[in-house]
Amino acid sequence: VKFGQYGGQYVPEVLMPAIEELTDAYERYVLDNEDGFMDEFRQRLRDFGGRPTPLQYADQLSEAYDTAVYLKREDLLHGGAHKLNNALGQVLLAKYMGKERIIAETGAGQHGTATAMAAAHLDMPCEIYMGRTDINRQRPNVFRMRLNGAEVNPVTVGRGTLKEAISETMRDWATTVETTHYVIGSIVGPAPFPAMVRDFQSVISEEAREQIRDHAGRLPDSVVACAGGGSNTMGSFAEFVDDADVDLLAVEAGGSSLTVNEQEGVAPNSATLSTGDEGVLHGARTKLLQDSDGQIMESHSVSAGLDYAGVGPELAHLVDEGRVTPANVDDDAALEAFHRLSQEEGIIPALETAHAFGYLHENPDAVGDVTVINVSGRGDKDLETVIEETEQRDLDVDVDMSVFEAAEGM
Amino acid sequence: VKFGQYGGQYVPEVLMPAIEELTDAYERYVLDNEDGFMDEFRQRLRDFGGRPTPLQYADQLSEAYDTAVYLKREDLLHGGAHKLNNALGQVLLAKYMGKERIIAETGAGQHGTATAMAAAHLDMPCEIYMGRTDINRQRPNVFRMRLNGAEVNPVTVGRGTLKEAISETMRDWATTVETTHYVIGSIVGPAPFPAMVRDFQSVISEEAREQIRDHAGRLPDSVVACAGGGSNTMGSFAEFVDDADVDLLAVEAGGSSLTVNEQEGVAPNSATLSTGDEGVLHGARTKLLQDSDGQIMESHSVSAGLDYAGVGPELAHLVDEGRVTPANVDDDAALEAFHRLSQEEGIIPALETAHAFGYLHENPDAVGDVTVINVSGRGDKDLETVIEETEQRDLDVDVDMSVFEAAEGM
Amino acid sequence: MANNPDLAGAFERDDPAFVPYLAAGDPDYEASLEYVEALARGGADVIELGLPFSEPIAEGKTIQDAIVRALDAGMTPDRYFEFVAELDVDVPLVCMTYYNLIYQYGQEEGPRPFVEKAADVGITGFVVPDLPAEEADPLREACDEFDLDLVFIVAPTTRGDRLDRMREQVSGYVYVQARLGTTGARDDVSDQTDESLARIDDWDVPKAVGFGIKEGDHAARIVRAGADGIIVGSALVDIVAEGYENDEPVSAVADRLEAKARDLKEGALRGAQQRAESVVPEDQ
Amino acid sequence: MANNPDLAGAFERDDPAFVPYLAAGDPDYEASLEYVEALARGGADVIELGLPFSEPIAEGKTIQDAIVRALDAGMTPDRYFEFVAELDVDVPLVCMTYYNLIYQYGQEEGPRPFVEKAADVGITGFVVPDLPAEEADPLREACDEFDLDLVFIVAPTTRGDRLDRMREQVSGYVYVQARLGTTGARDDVSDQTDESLARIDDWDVPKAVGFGIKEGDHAARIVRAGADGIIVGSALVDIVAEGYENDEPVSAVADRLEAKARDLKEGALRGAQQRAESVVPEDQ
Repeated sequence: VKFGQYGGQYVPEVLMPAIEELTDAYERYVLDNEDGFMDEFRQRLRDFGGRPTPLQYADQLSEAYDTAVYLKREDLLHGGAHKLNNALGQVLLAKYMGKERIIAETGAGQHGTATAMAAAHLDMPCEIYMGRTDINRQRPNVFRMRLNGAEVNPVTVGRGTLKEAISETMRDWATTVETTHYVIGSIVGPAPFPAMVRDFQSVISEEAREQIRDHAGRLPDSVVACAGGGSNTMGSFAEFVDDADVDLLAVEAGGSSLTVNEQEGVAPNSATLSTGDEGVLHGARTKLLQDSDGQIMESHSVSAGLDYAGVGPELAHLVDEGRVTPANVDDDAALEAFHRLSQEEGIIPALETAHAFGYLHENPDAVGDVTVINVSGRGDKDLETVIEETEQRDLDVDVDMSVFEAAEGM
Repeated sequence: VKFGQYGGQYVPEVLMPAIEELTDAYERYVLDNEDGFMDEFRQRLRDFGGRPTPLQYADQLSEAYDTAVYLKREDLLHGGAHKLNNALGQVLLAKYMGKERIIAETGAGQHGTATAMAAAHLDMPCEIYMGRTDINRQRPNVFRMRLNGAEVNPVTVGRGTLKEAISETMRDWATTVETTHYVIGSIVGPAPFPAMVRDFQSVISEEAREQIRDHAGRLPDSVVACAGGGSNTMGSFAEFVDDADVDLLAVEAGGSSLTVNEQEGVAPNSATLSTGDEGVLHGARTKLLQDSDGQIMESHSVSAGLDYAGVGPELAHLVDEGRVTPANVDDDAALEAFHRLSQEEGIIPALETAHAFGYLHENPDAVGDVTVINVSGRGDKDLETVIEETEQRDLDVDVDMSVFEAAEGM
Repeated sequence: MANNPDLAGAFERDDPAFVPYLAAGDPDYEASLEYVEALARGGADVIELGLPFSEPIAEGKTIQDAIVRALDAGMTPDRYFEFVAELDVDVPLVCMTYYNLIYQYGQEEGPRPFVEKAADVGITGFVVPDLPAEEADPLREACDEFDLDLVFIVAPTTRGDRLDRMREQVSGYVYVQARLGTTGARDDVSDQTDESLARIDDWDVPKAVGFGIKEGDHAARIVRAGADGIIVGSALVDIVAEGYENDEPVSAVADRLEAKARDLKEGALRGAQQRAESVVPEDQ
Repeated sequence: MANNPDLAGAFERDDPAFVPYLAAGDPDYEASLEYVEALARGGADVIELGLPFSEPIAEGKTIQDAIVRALDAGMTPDRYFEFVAELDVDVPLVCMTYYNLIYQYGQEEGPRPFVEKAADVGITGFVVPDLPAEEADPLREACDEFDLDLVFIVAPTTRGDRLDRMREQVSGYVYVQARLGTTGARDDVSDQTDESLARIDDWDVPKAVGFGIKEGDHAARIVRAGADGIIVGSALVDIVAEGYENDEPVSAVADRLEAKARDLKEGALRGAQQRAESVVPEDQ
């Protein structure tokens, strides 16, 4: 249950029995394929989720950066992001465990929508906790969850964002733990979550590793993925970890600056792997953005999905080991990369994903001759944010939206 | 170039040479795979588009209707609908033809976004004509087209919707025909468009026919698809046309009523196959919604993508032949089916697609023991419309959105 | 095939035809009658009279707007025939419309009933912008039966086989499209006109050039280049539109139309004279 | 393992311990000092003094709000130690906080520096809600070194091996969680309490029951059921919150806290007496 000194199970006693029960189920169903769990999981991922997702050679990027750039298209997964791999796995596991109800928290709404979809598909009652502020700024995702039949519970404490929603979901779980499974959305939380979520997500690298051999005739020199909590990251890396010659690059949100404001308890970034230090949060020992007292800082990123003060313990460990190289790009670079991929490849990426492409743009020489970049999600959810943020900045690559005035003015 | 008495090439002389050139290119590249065109098309559909899309057994629907319901998941195609099959084919063909520029019209924006994506992917300049009214009510799709680098030209004539955008695109084409390809978005328009678009879309039924044999061990008793212009319809039917035992069901938008208002020139539906009669529109002889003088009527549907007064000539012919059975469901039934599929299967369908499921719900006995339903697109684009329309109606299945008030009120 | 002497006869080498276009019923039935008659007074040799169709895909914005006005004011095929019957002009009238209206008028019988009715009320020929030679046989037959002409449009892109096919079918006059695009008044005159005219130099029907002609000097330029006639639509429709928007008296608008017609007709004549004198200005 | 005589000694069979909780620094440093002292005057036998952490995942909304107020008012671990040192009470103080603060205080050295400092300022033991027995060894060791107690929470879900593991580690008292969920005052008393108490009947540390106790009668009911003490947090924090929201004078709030404490302590005593007399009311 540990990754070096990271990981563990730092949770209230009331939850420990559920964690033990989950550990047992994880070992039996996921690791040992008891009752054909993994077979059913893979089949549903294929038929319902749309796996395998393609590995695409990117014509324009490859030419621009003079390196063979392959895109792992998780944006094509049902729901529009890699999130379903995990949500479907956990909801199915909950069903095998005889649980009657699913809860989850969500920030930007991606994990919530994936969980709601999986729960509808598997006919499980589902409740999603979401901060009041996030509900109001992520309306389409709230619509989607409600349409899929999930209850969405507004969390009004504090700033009304992800942190508060996590605490509230923990509270629900502490109360309903006997009948309810809490679907954690990333490779974070107490063991066995980090390992289990990684296992559900590692289908990404499992496919990509085979596909790149088909396409390029060899393994890549590098795999690049954005990193928030780290589930798409570990999913992209997992099967390459033992391939010592493949560089694993985890690109975090550099936000507006790497400098923290200790006084205000604010880190204007989410670069946990690059700048954080060890601590205990949400059930696991890992790298954190915290002040010198150990209070968790408010992280910031233009991308809501990367905006988290912690990171998966396994990634923290792999960084310490030197196996994974942390990097970060700032908000501006991510926005430019968003526009670049949209214009040049016809793929509108999630803002999270755009960070990986921002890294490629800034470090084309660091990725070798053949690189695989995980397109972790599509950007439809980010349109309003991108338009707004782009207007406020002076970017090298952008787009103007005067068509709306033209349509009104004429 | 004809389907029975339907089809033909009713276009201004200035465009005829381009139509002949396109016919030649269609025959050489598409039909004869010259220069490996079809190989490249299929490869790009796979790697960029995400083909094959899965055929999924629908657990809940199958149980509810006591028939094996299989879903062909075109909603998982890049861009969120079957539209890319055609757009990618035509933009690639334009490239093979040495054209330098792409134009297209769009109503709800789905064809426009697919074309913009394909053009970005293939590095072709692209301009999309879109009615002023549509621009303002389909903002996210306008964002997407602009982000993909396409120009969006507002059309301010008349009501500022699809009809006007088509005329305006024809005008552009008439002026720039020597260097420009007009990507028509459905199996409509002058020959060779209806046959060519069908051929690009028939990958749907090609895959589905093989997949259903794998899944069910036999051909289906029926294939059900919604029908507007008819491209997803013919795409779903094409490879089954010769299987005489497979019923082909084309579900049109019944709108609010099948009764037309001749005085106002308004048909409160888009049920062309069910209620239209023969005429000539946008380059082809086909079934139309027209008044007794031959003026085209305003069609109506809650689903913008079905809202068209014409239909593909091949479908008109197959209906006359008795090979395709036309049907229709009204706005209410489509909305209920939208909610039902979202809640019970975890798939939020396009409102167009929902019509096919409305038909299933109303006629579970008509589809036989095994049916394939084409999920032509995803419904993210329809969220606002559905919420709004649902609130105004008294539906049997719906969902309440009071979470927003709860989030504000607390 | 039919070759109505009235129509071809309107084009003479030293008196090139001025062929104006207006949409019947724009902006309303009564005013439109006045306007068409004003064109005749202004020197029209043939008049192309548009029967408005709801989807005018070959028209530019100007004529599209005219069509919308006419439809809104209640123009229909039957009203159109009344309109033609009521018109007090003594020049040949060509009906310009889209094929669906012709086709639909006869219901199951195809274009014949429409053509019969048109002949009955005094129409001399047809221009159908969405009916290329390939699809024209049924209409051509009906025209032959009732001795009406069927005018085809030769575009700058029309070459080779297409020209031959059209040459076989055309009668009355050939409509030479001066440039790529749709109808609409423009400020320049295209070189494409010269090329198009050259391509059909040896055809034995009169050649009328349209698309973009705005004033007398354009007309002269076109005729000098070899045209037997000029077709002007948008520049005239602009006057109707302006009058409608400014709520001008019908008679004032009619006067301006007549004056404009005169300017264009005079331009055409000037061109013919210059051509006869082989006076070719420097800028050519 | 450490077993501080002060702490275990506060629980007596005929004088069950009343263990109130407040977040240090809520709503500000000075007021909070007054409030804690008021609890002591009201009869507290042990005080659980919360050191606020920014992510209090085990707390209900009431205590979470208290923590936010305390953090906003500037509470930090160092201020907390000052606070403890400055407090004028003569009952044992238990520090209730989350593990990250304990761990981070020592930077690379683990929990030892925090524990050392806590012992230095007069803390008697710890309750760490996010530190289950499995992860507790380093803290347990440090506590042993400085002779401090480490209290564990037994939840209604805690059974079998888990109980054994905890029994080995616990000292001072065991915190019996009365129901599923997080902290928070409620109107009922759960049957789960009885079951939980039965499961640890033979443990030799005092059993203090918490979660949801709101008033004297609840306290009595719990003690009758076999508890050696009662832990009350949210019902007291509610008084602090109300005073803060209504801008009441500190002394008035302190008086109400003292009165509430007295009611709870008396309830506990009443329960002990009833238990001694084996007077079990009908409704049980």
